[in-house]
Amino acid sequence: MKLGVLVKEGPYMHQAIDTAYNFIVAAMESGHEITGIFFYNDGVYNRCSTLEPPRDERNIMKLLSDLELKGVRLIVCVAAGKRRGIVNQTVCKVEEISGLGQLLELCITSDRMVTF
Amino acid sequence: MKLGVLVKEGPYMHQAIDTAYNFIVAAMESGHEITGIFFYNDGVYNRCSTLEPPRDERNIMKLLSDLELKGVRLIVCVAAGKRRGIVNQTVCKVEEISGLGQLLELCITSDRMVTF
Amino acid sequence: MSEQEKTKVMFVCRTAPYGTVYEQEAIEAMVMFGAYEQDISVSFVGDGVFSLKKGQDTALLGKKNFSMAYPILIDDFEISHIYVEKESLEERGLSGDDLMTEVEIVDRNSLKQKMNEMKALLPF
Amino acid sequence: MSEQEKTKVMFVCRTAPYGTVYEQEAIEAMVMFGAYEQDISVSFVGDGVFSLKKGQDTALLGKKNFSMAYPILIDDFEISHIYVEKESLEERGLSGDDLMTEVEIVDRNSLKQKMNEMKALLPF
Amino acid sequence: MLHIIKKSPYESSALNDAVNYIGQNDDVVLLVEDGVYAAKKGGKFEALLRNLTQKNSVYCLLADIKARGIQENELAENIKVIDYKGFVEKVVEHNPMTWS
Amino acid sequence: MLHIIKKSPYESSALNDAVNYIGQNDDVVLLVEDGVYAAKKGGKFEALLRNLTQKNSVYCLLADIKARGIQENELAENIKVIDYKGFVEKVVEHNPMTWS
Repeated sequence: MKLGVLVKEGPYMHQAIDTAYNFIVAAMESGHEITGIFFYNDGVYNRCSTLEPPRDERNIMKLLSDLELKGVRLIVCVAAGKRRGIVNQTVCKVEEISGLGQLLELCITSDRMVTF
Repeated sequence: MKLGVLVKEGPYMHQAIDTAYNFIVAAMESGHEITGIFFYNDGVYNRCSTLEPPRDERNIMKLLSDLELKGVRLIVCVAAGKRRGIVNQTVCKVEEISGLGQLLELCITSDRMVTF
Repeated sequence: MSEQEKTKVMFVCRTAPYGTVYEQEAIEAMVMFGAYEQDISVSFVGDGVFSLKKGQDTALLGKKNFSMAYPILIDDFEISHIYVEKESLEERGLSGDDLMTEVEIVDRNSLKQKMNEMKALLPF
Repeated sequence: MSEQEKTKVMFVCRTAPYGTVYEQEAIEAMVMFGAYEQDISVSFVGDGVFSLKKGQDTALLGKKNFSMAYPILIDDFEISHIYVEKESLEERGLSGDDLMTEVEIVDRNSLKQKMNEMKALLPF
Repeated sequence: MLHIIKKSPYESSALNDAVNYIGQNDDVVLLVEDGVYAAKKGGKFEALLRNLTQKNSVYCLLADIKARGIQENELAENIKVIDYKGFVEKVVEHNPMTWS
Repeated sequence: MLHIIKKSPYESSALNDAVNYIGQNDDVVLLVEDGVYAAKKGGKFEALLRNLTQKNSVYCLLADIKARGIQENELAENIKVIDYKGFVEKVVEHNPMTWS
């Protein structure tokens, strides 16, 4: 099945991205396709390139980059990002920044949309 | 009276910083001294230097810098900042980054601590 | 595009305005979605119904009054339906007269039926 | 420093662990505050009492189990008192036996009295 | 103490949690941000607020009710409206605790 | 529909709001993150959960109960425990709505 993911909360502050990550890993292991993760609201902070968590804590930036290496598309909302300072200089990959139309596209192309 | 302020939520996402700003302006107009604003939890995002809010919206970065020009001390927690990517490169002024001891110092030197 | 081919998406707005940015960013998304000729609807339940309260004036807060966008969503931005849950209004001491725009006031059971028809539900 | 000169600060922990970072960052603050020889106390009310639940195991979540810091707060970090509100425990089906460390279980009225004595209350 | 309540009582336990700690004597309540929804006449929390105002002063912040389209005549009985300067005065008079 | 509940019922209206939208038929409930506290035996929401499990399947996420120190024998009756793969299966079977 094709699964799209919407993440609305920031890293460390909320558990949302952790639940989303574990869900996505399990979905891929079960043979499902992740159409993309759209980061909206405070979710855009998950793709801030300067995160420096303590060494004994999970590195959310790295977990997400690993998903990207496995082919998962990461999309950071440009408008929500600008408002919060997640812009070209601060986002992990400039190509991830895109418009809200991509969220609608995920809704169209995915069999299910899950919000975290 | 000496008033210390603790801000625990990020800009735009929550109203906390807006309420804090309006409170501080009113306090200074009434002749009170603001001993400092300590940014903790998601509050550290308020001092991200790359915020680009739409032109028809208030610029929280600028409002806070105006307070600083009026002598209000802004303090960004180093540990909460690192976890979230608010570090030397991304914070408005590197000198604002400091440790949690500064929050305790605000508690000691202020007649009242108000949390937003 | 035929009606059958359109994707049915519903924004489920459950948050009060101004205390958090959720409703403001939900509107920004509604406006964009409206441009794509899909079947987009919006429902207000729980504290979401406060978003439509008449007479919002944000001058003293220093925040933008984004509520002005609601009345033009249906006409200019091709949002198919705006539903407001009757029970949530009543619990908050509100009625249709307190709202700033013409909406469809529906009870929980009807709204639940409409949710069942959606392909995607986007909570805000 | 005499007792009179010490500043009385209370952390008021009202949030459950792991769902948000508040309690983890509250502990980080408690540990730092403990080093400054002031009169620091901690109270757990509402969902905050869940922070002290025995047997937390975060391996499957992939998050750090920060609850291990609580038992050493009093001994090693000079936190004067750890209070847990009795009524909040009861409402959640918990008793002192469910908690991971020795704490002072107090009722609302007593905790309220202690709050009244504080110079600063820091809610988390 | 000054109890500052920031969240909507319809979606958060903040008001109820605070009420447990509001004493008889000189405790004062201030509703700000989404907390002001508690004060709306005809809403579910009107009775609780009426009880509270029997023994404690309850204030709400002008900027927050106006932003949310609540007029002063839509407030429950005995709720007093103050501006940011009034907020500062209350903090000067009482030690604050924020319930969010 | 799959109703995913993420907040503690003690501090948030998420569970109560969701319950209003849980139909008789094939609606399923999944408690995740702080939402799992609703399922604790002896807690304030045990009765509500008991009602719910009469007509709907109620699941909670293993990783979240373990992190919070809730053992499986501390769960209210008829609550089923699933892992992340089970979560994925539920999403495949039912259209999800998240209550947070």
